[in-house]
Amino acid sequence: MSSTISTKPWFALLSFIIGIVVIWYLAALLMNGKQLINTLERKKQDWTYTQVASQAYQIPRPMLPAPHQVAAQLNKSVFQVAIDSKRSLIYHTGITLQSTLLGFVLGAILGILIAVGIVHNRTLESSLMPWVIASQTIPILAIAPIIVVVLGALNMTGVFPKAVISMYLSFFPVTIAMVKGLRSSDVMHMELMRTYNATQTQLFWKLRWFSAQPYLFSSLKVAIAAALVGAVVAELPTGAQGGLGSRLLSGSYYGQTEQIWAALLMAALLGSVLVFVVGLAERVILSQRGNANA
Amino acid sequence: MLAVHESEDFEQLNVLRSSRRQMIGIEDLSLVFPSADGDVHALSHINLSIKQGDFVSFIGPSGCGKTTLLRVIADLEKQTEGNILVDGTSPEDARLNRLYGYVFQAPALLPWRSIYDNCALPMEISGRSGPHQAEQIDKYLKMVGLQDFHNKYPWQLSGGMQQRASIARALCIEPELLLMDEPFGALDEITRDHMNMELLQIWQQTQKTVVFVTHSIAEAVLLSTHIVVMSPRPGRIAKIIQSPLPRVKTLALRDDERFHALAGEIRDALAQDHAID
Amino acid sequence: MLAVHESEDFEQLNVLRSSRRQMIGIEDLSLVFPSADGDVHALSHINLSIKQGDFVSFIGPSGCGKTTLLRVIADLEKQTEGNILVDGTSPEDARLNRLYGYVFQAPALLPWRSIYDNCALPMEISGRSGPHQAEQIDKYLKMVGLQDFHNKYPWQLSGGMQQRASIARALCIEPELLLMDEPFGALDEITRDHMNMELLQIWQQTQKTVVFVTHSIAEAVLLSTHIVVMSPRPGRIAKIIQSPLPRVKTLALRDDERFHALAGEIRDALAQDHAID
Amino acid sequence: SQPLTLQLKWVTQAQFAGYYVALDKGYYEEAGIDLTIKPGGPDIAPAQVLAGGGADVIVDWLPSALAIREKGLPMVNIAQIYAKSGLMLTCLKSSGIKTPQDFAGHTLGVWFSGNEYPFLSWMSKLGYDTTGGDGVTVLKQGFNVDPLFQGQADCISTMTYNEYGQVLDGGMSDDELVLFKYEDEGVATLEDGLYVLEDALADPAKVELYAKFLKASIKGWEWAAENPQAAGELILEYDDTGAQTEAHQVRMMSEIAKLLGGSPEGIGYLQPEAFERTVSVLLDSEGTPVITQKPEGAYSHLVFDKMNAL
Amino acid sequence: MRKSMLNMLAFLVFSLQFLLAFNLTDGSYLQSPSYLFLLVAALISAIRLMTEMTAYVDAKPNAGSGLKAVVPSIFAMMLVMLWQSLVLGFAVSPVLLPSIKSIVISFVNNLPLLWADFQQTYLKAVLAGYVLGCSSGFIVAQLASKSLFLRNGLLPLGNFMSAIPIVGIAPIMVMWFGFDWQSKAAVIVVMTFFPMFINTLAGLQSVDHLHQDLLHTYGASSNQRFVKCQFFYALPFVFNALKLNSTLALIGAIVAEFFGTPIVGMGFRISTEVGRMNMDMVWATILVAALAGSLSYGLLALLEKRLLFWHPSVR
Ligand SMILES: Nc1ncnc2c1ncn2[C@@H]1O[C@H](COP(=O)(O)OP(=O)(O)OP(=O)(O)O)[C@@H](O)[C@H]1O
Ligand SMILES: Nc1ncnc2c1ncn2[C@@H]1O[C@H](COP(=O)(O)OP(=O)(O)OP(=O)(O)O)[C@@H](O)[C@H]1O
Ligand SMILES: Cc1ncc(C[n+]2csc(CCO)c2C)c(N)n1
Ligand SMILES: [Mg+2]
Ligand SMILES: [Mg+2]
Repeated sequence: MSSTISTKPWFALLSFIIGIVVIWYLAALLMNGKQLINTLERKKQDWTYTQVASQAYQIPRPMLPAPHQVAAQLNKSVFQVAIDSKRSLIYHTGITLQSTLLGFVLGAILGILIAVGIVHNRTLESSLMPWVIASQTIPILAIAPIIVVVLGALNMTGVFPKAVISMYLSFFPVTIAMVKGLRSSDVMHMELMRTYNATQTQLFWKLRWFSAQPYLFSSLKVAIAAALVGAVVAELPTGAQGGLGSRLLSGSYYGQTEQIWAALLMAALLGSVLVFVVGLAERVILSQRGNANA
Repeated sequence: MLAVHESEDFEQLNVLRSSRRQMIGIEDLSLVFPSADGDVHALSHINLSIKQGDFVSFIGPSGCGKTTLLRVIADLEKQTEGNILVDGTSPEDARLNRLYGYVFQAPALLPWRSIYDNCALPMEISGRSGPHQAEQIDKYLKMVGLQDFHNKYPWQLSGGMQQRASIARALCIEPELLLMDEPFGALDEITRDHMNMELLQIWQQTQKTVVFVTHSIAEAVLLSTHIVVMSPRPGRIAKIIQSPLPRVKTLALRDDERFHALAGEIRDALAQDHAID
Repeated sequence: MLAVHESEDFEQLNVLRSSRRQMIGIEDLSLVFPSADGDVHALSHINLSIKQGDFVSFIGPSGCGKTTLLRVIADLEKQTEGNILVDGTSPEDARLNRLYGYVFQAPALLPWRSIYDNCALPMEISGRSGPHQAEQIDKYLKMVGLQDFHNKYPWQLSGGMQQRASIARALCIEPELLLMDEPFGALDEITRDHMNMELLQIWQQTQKTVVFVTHSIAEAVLLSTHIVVMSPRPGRIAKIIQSPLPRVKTLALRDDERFHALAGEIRDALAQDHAID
Repeated sequence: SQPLTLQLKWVTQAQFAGYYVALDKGYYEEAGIDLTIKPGGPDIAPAQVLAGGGADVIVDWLPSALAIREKGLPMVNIAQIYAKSGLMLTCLKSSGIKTPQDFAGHTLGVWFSGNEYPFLSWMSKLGYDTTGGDGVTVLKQGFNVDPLFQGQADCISTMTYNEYGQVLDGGMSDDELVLFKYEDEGVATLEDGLYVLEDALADPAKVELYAKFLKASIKGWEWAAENPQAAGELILEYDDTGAQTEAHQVRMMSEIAKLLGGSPEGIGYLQPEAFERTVSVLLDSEGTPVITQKPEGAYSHLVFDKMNAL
Repeated sequence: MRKSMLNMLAFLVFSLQFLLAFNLTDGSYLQSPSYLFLLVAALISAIRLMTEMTAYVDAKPNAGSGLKAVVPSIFAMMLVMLWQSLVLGFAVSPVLLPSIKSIVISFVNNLPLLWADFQQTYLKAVLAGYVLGCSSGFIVAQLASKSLFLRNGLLPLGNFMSAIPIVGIAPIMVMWFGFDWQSKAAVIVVMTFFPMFINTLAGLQSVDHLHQDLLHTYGASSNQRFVKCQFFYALPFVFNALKLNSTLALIGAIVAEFFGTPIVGMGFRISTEVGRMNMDMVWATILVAALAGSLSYGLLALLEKRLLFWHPSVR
């Protein structure tokens, strides 16, 4: 294979980013321009296209802030203020990160435990499994306030209620994948263990646990992204106590579109980093066990 | 004629082996796999007695129930009718006592364990991983020609090498009874010859009992004390042939008259009621 | 001695087949698989000429490059050095002209298609699924003994039956050139014998060219006009043996003197630089 | 000092300046109260927090408090901080709306989540069907004033002290807009008041605690009303989201000062006439009245009187 | 004999407590905690019944789906019983958690309203968004499977985008696409696109080397490769995404309605009734959502079973 520049991952990504930025500028011009024209017409002022084009990237409440506006906002709230200041996006990212991580860990543990139960106990399998699925059809934002209030009534405040909501979203992919993974052991290997008269525990630790690992890791990547979404959602009903979610909301109250976009990008960035870290852990751990695909 | 031959066989066997204890006794055993479009009679009225120290080969066309019969002995499958005793107990007790070692048709190595660790697995599980575990594993890996591959992972080995590793794994625990399902199917002839001789040597030295499934008539003749010819639909025993060859064998035997005669006899038995389907 | 023998062979071949056109011509072909821990020299300086109508078997220990060489011919792999012509064109053109049929080492049936539909696949793809498609498929499924299994799915068949289905699939399109990679490895001896005879018959009747990989010396002797013995590390041709047996063969040939002599010659060639690894 | 938790109805902003000033200046501390302020938000129903025991005192609006009381949660108004309503409907002049009679066929943005009661009463008083048909089209307005800018609604709900300012900041001027204040339309209802659970009032110790709390809060409110600039700046300190701007909070504080006082009894006294007026607005609505009967014991002057006696 | 007696007893205890749960007076458990023993006994009974039923159903290899639904049903009844008993027995405020009974009553009384909400949210927003999101994800994945360039660019971006929380996207979509169902559909498109894209791509690339080679020897065109082979390999993955997306889409629509809607829709209902403290109505709507979600999941699972009859996971 000739390794021309166009087969390089970075080249493709860069082209896409450039493409997106260009489209973004165009869309901003169109959307904000239309809004600007409406405003001017309402004020019964004359306008020209050049005038609109030149002002589209400066209007006060843009429908779509231009990339450089968002970048400026990001720069301002990340680099221009002290990290522990409430105006620092890093500070809010930290708050969200806390409940994300706690929720992720709780969710992963819960997910694994449920899966282990389902795989080892037929009663649990037939009774619990349909309800695990049904649980995910309940809109979390609807019951998030209730969870927060009930936990608050039980004197649990701070990160914990938020982590519980994260956990609710993140346990599901882990359970589903782990059930599949724990069952994915080769029939032949299962029988091999049977000829050795292995106990359930030996079967689990010497076989099932390993065949489940690839499933576990790919589901952990989904779960940590879900945990982040949960943490952000949970910041709405816990009151504006900081975090990317409340940045999103307050940005929304006060019509600070740039702030919304900055928080959004930050959340996506945080999510990507978290997924990347899980992927890294996956590669290290799977390569230790000599995985062919690592 | 077949009936006569069979009964002759049985008599002979009884005389010959009266001094040794029975390792496997199967009486009128049948096994039916229920299935949506009609039951499959995988085994039908099997009678078989295998004495300690025998080397018995099962041979027969694809789908005649060789694997199934081996699996019944190993307590991986339960008969629908009839009785079976393994070393005087039920197959389940034999399994729980870790009486036998089983070599599957495919290598069945755990991909996350090195070759060495794969061999150590049965010992770990039975809690027998004492100090001489390493010695034992070394010995058998060397026997199958894998002494330089201790730390490789299964997927770094060719199919034939994997199969040999799985044989070493079964041998390591030195079981009383070896159940082997086409263990050498994936090997080229030269390697196969080598493995045959090694297996014969182990068997001669240790007086183990071996039950062996193969597709190769030559292999069956070379290795076995008794050859069980099976036929399909329903899976049953067509003929049991006792080998006239000496227990101590060499590859040179292949040019022996008796070798060819025996091979011919097996081929004939196989050809009877064999139809391609 | 080997060198002498080889050159002799070549001369003979040239004389014998001068009238027929060359189907495959390979000149000083090498193939290296780059890999993290050292390159693998799968094929090294291969020279080979196969005439139209030949039946050529590749034999050699596991890992010697038989499959790789067949894959180069089929344009599934590209050589790193050297030249190859298939029917006078590049392997790619030959493939695009649907010149050959390939039988893989494993059955490679599509699980969502019935046996019949699996056989219809190559015709569908080449747009040749005309009115006599059904006839054609019927004919070859019958030949491999699967006439009653048209509507079954691959996973409802035993391994050997699947392999036969895949052979029927390759035969259906009646290609000029048949490339077969251990097609009968999964079959028992009787079925194998039967398939061998069927294959011989097709070959004799239609004057196809067949390139055939096998592990079985007997099979190679029985089927081939030429036997290519390969050896590993690096993968190369150790010897090319022309068969002294007649083109029209029967199973009885197996008791022929010449059969045994040829088999012995091949075994010796194989034993040379074979070591258990 | 005794712990006490206050649940706000909305996010930290000058709307609640009094409590933050009192907290910051140590008024609660002086009164022996260790106060925790929980900010609210669109997803927080203060009454639910009160019922769940997450707060002792909540800030809520009277209409939703009365509706919830009818649902069976016995909450009682112990003090009315805002004497006047700041709610209004802000319309685009370009939509052709000049009077409430012009609403027909137009799209109006309304806040729900318990804030919709005064609006529904008003519409039913005007005789508009709010469920479509030939009445008005109602939108559940989000958190902000965007629908007005993007032409998705002809009128939107605004608070004099908050969203209206944002409309102006967004580039609209007074002369492009038509305002309908609920106060002027005779459909004003009482807004921010302090509520507790009924049974707490049976405990004299609690009443005393609330009285001390109320006293400190009112002191805070008075300070805030006098020092809008400083109060606005102070709010920024307490805003955990770091999103507010000083200018907006200062303006909010000055607007809120206009809603606070008025009664001779001072900030915090619930005028029974004002209460009755709210009740009648709510009862008035035909079809689906917000409350079905005159509420009993929905407010109490116990705490206010106790405060004056301190 | 003793076993069936025990089972009978368990059934009786469970039924008794189940009926009792709906007739408890408020705060019974606070007044006389000894009632709690019956509750515990009923829980143990339910677990026993489920264990026995599982064993029974397992023993019947071709049990009908009706029989298979028994165990989950007992589990559901156990939850209902527990909820109802605890809410009534401990006199939990209806503002916090309504009783099952009141949820069912308001569900029945408000059927027309709930139906209208269901139409708005499910039949308009969810279906439109789901179909659009899933099909575009599938198509783009097909393009990407052919182009390394697209893959290299889209995969990292896909990861990045799927980490954006919906609560952030929803207000923007409402701003762009208006208050009606279109903006909800847009949110769903964004939410469902990448799971479908990533899954389909993985599926298209999961084609067995052997089958790839086989089609190569036939000189198949890239379209033939897709139609005859890749598509089938992708199907199991596609169904995974379809099932995952079916729950995501519903949640997405409901959450998006929190950020602005016309005054109809399940999300609107939930947020409005929470404000009004009509928790029974809130839970009735949640019930509709759970029913719709589970039903569509179940239907997809059924369809999957039909179409993937040949796949090892099904047969
Ligand atoms: N789990 C099963 N369910 C249904 N039928 C089965 C099952 N296992 C085996 N069979 C059937 O039982 C028969 C015997 O199978 P078995 O695997 O024992 O054959 P075999 O002699 O080992 O063949 P081969 O030489 O191909 O390994 C076959 O017809 C097969 O189709
Ligand atoms: N894709 C590949 N990458 C790296 N090495 C390869 C690859 N394919 C084959 N090889 C190596 O090339 C050599 C020849 O392999 P090949 O499959 O041609 O052997 P073979 O003669 O067909 O063996 P067998 O009898 O086991 O089928 C082997 O050493 C193998 O490990
Ligand atoms: C969902 C929602 N509800 C209400 C408001 C408006 N709001 C802002 S402050 C305030 C007063 C509360 O005491 C109100 C009603 C909103 N923006 N979004
Ligand atoms: Mg078998
Ligand atoms: Mg090969």
